[in-house]
Amino acid sequence: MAAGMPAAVPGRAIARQRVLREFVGLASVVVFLLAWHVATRLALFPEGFVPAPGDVWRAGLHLARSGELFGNLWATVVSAAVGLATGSAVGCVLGMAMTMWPRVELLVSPLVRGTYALPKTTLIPLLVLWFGVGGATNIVVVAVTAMLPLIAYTVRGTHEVPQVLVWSARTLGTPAAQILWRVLLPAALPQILAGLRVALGLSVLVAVSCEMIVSNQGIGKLMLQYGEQGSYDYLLAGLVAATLVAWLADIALRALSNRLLRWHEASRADSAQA
Amino acid sequence: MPTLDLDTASRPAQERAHVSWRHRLARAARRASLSALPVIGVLLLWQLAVSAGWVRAIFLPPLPAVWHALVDIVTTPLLADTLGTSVLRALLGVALAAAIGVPAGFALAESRWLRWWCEPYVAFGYPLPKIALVPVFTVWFGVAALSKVMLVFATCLFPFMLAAQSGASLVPQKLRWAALALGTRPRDMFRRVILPASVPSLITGLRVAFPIGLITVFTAEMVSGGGLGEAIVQAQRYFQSAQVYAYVLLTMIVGYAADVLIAWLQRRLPSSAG
Amino acid sequence: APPTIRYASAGVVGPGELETVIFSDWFKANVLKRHGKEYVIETTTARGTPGVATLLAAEQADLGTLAFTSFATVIATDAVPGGVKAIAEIHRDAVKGYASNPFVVLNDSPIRRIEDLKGKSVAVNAFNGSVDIILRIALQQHGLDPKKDVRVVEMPFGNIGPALRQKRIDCGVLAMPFQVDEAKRGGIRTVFDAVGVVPPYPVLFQSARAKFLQAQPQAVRAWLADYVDAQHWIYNPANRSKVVELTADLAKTPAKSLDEYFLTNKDFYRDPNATISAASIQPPVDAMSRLGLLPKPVSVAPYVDASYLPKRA
Amino acid sequence: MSTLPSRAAQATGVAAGASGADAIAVRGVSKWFDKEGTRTTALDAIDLRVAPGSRVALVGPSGCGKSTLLYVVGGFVAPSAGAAFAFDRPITGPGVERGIVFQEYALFPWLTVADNIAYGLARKGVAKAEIQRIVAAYIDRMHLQGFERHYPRNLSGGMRQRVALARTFATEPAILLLDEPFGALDAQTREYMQDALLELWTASSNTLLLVTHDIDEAVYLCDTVYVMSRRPGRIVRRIDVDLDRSQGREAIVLSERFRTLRNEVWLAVREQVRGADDGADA
Amino acid sequence: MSTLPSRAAQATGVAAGASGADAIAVRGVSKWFDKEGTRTTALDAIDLRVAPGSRVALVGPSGCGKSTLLYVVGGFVAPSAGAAFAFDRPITGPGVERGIVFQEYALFPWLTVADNIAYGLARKGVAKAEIQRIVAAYIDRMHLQGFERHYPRNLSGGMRQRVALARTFATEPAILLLDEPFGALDAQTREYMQDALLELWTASSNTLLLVTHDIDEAVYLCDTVYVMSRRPGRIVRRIDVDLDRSQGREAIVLSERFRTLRNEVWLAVREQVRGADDGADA
Ligand SMILES: Nc1ncnc2c1ncn2[C@@H]1O[C@H](COP(=O)(O)OP(=O)(O)OP(=O)(O)O)[C@@H](O)[C@H]1O
Ligand SMILES: Nc1ncnc2c1ncn2[C@@H]1O[C@H](COP(=O)(O)OP(=O)(O)OP(=O)(O)O)[C@@H](O)[C@H]1O
Ligand SMILES: O=C([O-])O
Ligand SMILES: [Mg+2]
Ligand SMILES: [Mg+2]
Repeated sequence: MAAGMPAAVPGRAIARQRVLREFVGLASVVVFLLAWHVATRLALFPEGFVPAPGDVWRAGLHLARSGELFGNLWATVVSAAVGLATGSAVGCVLGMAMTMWPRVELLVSPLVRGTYALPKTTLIPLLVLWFGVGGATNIVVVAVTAMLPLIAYTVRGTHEVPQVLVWSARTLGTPAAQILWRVLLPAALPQILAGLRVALGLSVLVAVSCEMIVSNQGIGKLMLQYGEQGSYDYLLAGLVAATLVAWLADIALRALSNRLLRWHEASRADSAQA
Repeated sequence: MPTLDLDTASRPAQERAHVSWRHRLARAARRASLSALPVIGVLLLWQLAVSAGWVRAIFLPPLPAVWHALVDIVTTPLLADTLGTSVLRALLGVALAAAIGVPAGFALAESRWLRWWCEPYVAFGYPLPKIALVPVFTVWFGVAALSKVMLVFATCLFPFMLAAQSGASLVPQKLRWAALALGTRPRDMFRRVILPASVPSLITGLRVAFPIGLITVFTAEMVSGGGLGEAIVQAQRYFQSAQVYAYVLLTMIVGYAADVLIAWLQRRLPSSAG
Repeated sequence: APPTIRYASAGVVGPGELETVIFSDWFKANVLKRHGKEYVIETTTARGTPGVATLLAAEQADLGTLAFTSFATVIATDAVPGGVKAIAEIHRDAVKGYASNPFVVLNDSPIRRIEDLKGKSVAVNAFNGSVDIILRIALQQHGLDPKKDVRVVEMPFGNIGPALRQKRIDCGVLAMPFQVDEAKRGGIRTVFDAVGVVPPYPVLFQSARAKFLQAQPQAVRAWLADYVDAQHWIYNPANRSKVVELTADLAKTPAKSLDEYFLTNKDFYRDPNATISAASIQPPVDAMSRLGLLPKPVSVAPYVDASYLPKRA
Repeated sequence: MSTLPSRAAQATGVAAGASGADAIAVRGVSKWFDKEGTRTTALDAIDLRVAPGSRVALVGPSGCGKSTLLYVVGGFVAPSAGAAFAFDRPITGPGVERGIVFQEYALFPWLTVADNIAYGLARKGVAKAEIQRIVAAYIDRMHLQGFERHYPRNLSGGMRQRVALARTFATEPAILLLDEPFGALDAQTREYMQDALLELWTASSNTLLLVTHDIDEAVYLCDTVYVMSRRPGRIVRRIDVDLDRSQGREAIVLSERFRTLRNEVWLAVREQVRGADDGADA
Repeated sequence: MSTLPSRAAQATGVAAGASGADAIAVRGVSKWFDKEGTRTTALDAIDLRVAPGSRVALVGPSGCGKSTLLYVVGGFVAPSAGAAFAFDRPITGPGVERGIVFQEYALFPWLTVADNIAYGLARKGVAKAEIQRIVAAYIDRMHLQGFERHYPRNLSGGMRQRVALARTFATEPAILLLDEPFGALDAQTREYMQDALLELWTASSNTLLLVTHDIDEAVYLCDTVYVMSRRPGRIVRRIDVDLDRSQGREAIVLSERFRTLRNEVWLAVREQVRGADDGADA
């Protein structure tokens, strides 16, 4: 809305816009695939190194038919989803508590900040000792990783909560302990959801990375095996499948955001994070 | 709604009366000791776990051994070779990602068409496990620094884009209106309003992206050599756990220091919450 | 219920680690007579043999695929509680008349002999991995200092061919199946391989935690008996087309290109009975020791135990 | 409007200035803000006592510290010197007995109009059905019919202010702290609201501390008007409003006494405004 | 205050209602908001013409659509039906010739008081030294001395409003759109600001469209007062203010004519307020 002149949009026009939007998105994907196809045909990439989209598609179909795809995809999705859920819940609560009680911030911030840049995958051998190969270990790594954006965004969101809102809530009989979820949580929700979106992307990335280190299942395991083998079409098929799932999750998250942020000034049907 | 922000602490906590420097000093000392507490706790638990034989030294070496390894690394050119190399690569990659991701994010927030066109790439590119692309990056950009810098760039691009996009889309409408009515040309809108209003969002983006950048460098180096990542992998391959943990501690210290620096920056800038 | 064997493979499926073919579902159902009766095998994929070593050390795997490098390291650092034993060979390198991992250059490269590598960059898949050790031994034998005279770089096997052709490196080592593909593509030639550099040695071999061997000797014997039977079955020409088809499917490589080398003398040498001996592992381990890659010299003899293999028919 | 609970019983000793339990007592309160070496003094040794059940107005030039004083009494801001008391207990934080309506409304943007009004009632543990009844009554009274399910951002300024008033009134606090509560309302709605406030006060005899710019409003609504000096805010004048309130608004506003009092406050404030703000102190 | 540039020369044809170039012409403008199946009509077929150099006030019940109408003229909100024109050019977006002060100030939180005021001047390309001079003059005039380097969040409500006024006045737009510009000011500062506005107007003869709740203010400041109905907002009454303005404020305010007009507007608004808001339409 650069010029500041939003057109009056009746319901039908909104629906039409939505269709247009999907169409534009689709068109751009088609253009990308075409460019990719042409590039491989013209051998712009080292030979055998970047397979054509058609090869990836066939590889994907093959994986799907053999049942390999869905079992492994499910494993990855479970690690990513459970890790994301626990990590973001903890991160969100920690972030709010750090804003509310300086003491909590003092206590946890050295540990939390220490984990930010820690390449968690190096700890996998240690984690494997406690949590075994696969699922639980990957979940822990994903959770610790997902915490970071949630903390950062939540802290920022809660810092920006107008003080008068907290004051109002207190005089209206909200116990100090409830301020967290009665005021800070809803008021910081736009930021928290932005953080969640960042974390969602990371969680799939990290789940797959973990599976590439040690795993008995998962898309990462497939990618490791086929990558070592030079079967890049299968590697890419796995990559695309995992990314597709993440994409769908992202769409779902945005729909949820739109619903949860109906009250928010900037929440527009197709805005960035709302 | 404006943030009514009395006194320096923009936290919605009880405000404290002013105190003398002597009190401040005492308070700083109390705060420092409070922060040290959990760190000391973790270290004690660590040593206890080793001494009591809960975890074998190969997975969790005794603290003194780690300390010696750390001293060895820090007092030799090894520090510059490993950590120095990695941090430099991370910095370059993150800077590049910011330079391109931030304007791109703003563009996405401002232009519906662009957003619709790019939506699939953002949604797809973000969760894409970039680490799986190490082979591709190596062929395109060589084995040396460039491929790692580019990988960091690819990973950090999206957090910056999302931060910029969400920052821009959360700018209160009345601020845009006021700026336009005061003669801001639409093409200056970005520089005059959207950018300054998004600064807090961008710093949050940096706070998330920089550690991700570091992790990416370390992980890429674990796969294709060089820097701290290679050092960790080598040590791990030979079960030199003291070195592994010394390096891990180094990454934590770097991450912590970076976050403290960014948080300091965050406090220095006038908040956009007005 | 039959005991479970947790097996950690090093991340490659198909020809590179034949055991992965053998414990595929089809083999379990059709070839492994004892599977499900005397033992059950459960697999985990690790990143390389160091990852396998870690899983053995963490007691998260009972058996696993090791190379002499990771094996020697595990012994020297006493990483696995109760110790580790090499129990069966998977494939062997430096056997004349069979494949070895060749160090190749572009046809027009000035590098003709090992000595010419001075000042050049050479790519291996992993620093201090077995291929890297072979390279270093070869360099030493030809009067070059592996630390100073050559720039060794690390990149995944799959990258080395393209990197060579893009002139990002001067020389690189090719593994299966890349050496076959690259050879077909042409324009490259081999400078040297392991043959002649070291005596034949097992590249990969099955290893087990000693504690597990004590606890479940029968299960391990049953697995190795099935393994050897399966190898015979695989090498039986009557089964070749089935094997190629299965392996191609498992490794997701075209059956046609697999058929060109798999199980032939363009492939690595595999002992039909998976025989393993300390004598064959010791020389490269000694070389590691000389290169300063081990904290102390290692004698592998006490850690090799061929007694779990089936008695030769 | 529902009736006030027994809390109102506390409000004894109504005589202003009595040494008994003041509803609000502010003793030597100063407040300054230090920003980058500059000190802005907002309040300077304020003494103020408000008897239970009385209605007190604070007037003074813009930026003189009225809101700040209200925040001190609300327990949101700790004074730099001095102390404040509510019913003889030192004020150390916010409390339900002190309800506040902020100058900027401070509605919860994520709650609908109805939910905003219900908020405090729910915290008090009022039964669902009762809450609904009370909310409906306030929606009616505040002329917000049809907007129950709207979010604050879709309301006009005046509508938001009315929601904020309803939210605070609904919990019937013993002390009402109002910061320009009618500023965004049109003259008629404002009068209507003023009378609603008086009615509420009569029903519950709670204590009122009102910050306002509208001198007519201060005199019409309150027993006592305190005039503050321009920053650093001091209390420079106390004017007791001795109006015969037995008649209706028209009669009161048109009375000679009203005009005199209004004028007196007017002149006192003007004296303070003259010369304008003097900026930060340092 | 610096003098108005030649732009003022455009402001010819001052006769209200003349068919020439109106400064503002609103023709059949309606505006409705559709939210989840409910339609809220804020403006209903508004017709309004403001002659160049005239001063027009909009009064009406809270929530009747005054701000919305101002946003349409400002070019921020497109009407659902009808069109608006400024100097006969259709309004398609914001423009510098239409300066606006928002009900919620909309200061740039990242700029200091001085930089906020300088903002529009810098965009106009005024020279640095000149900007400094003008900013200093407004700081003075708006009684903001000592707060030049403060950020908006450290200001009181009234101070923010004064900064917002200064920011818009400084650019001297041909049309001034003011949404309750004095709402947060104390009575005296408000009067002072009103007179400052009149002075500015006299100096530059720009056109004024003022939304206010203060009927005295509307009558005192403007030539014409439009009364809007309660939502959906329609213009129900036009009252021409024929006051003898040659004398000072005191004389005007105490004049019989002022009282009559004031009363007339009062009654017109009250008629609209009675019966209250009727909620969303659907
Ligand atoms: N957080 C702060 N930091 C610095 N100065 C502050 C802060 N809050 C308030 N002030 C200053 O304290 C003074 C009093 O502010 P306050 O908001 O109490 O005024 P007020 O009387 O309510 O004014 P108004 O009628 O305009 O709302 C002002 O000069 C203001 O600039
Ligand atoms: N974005 C929106 N979505 C839905 N309804 C809106 C929106 N903006 C305004 N309205 C409705 O339009 C009507 C007019 O609002 P407006 O802000 O113009 O009123 P106003 O006359 O300025 O009121 P006040 O004097 O209280 O500021 C109100 O009923 C309001 O609820
Ligand atoms: O190392 C990682 O956490 O990705
Ligand atoms: Mg105030
Ligand atoms: Mg309005």
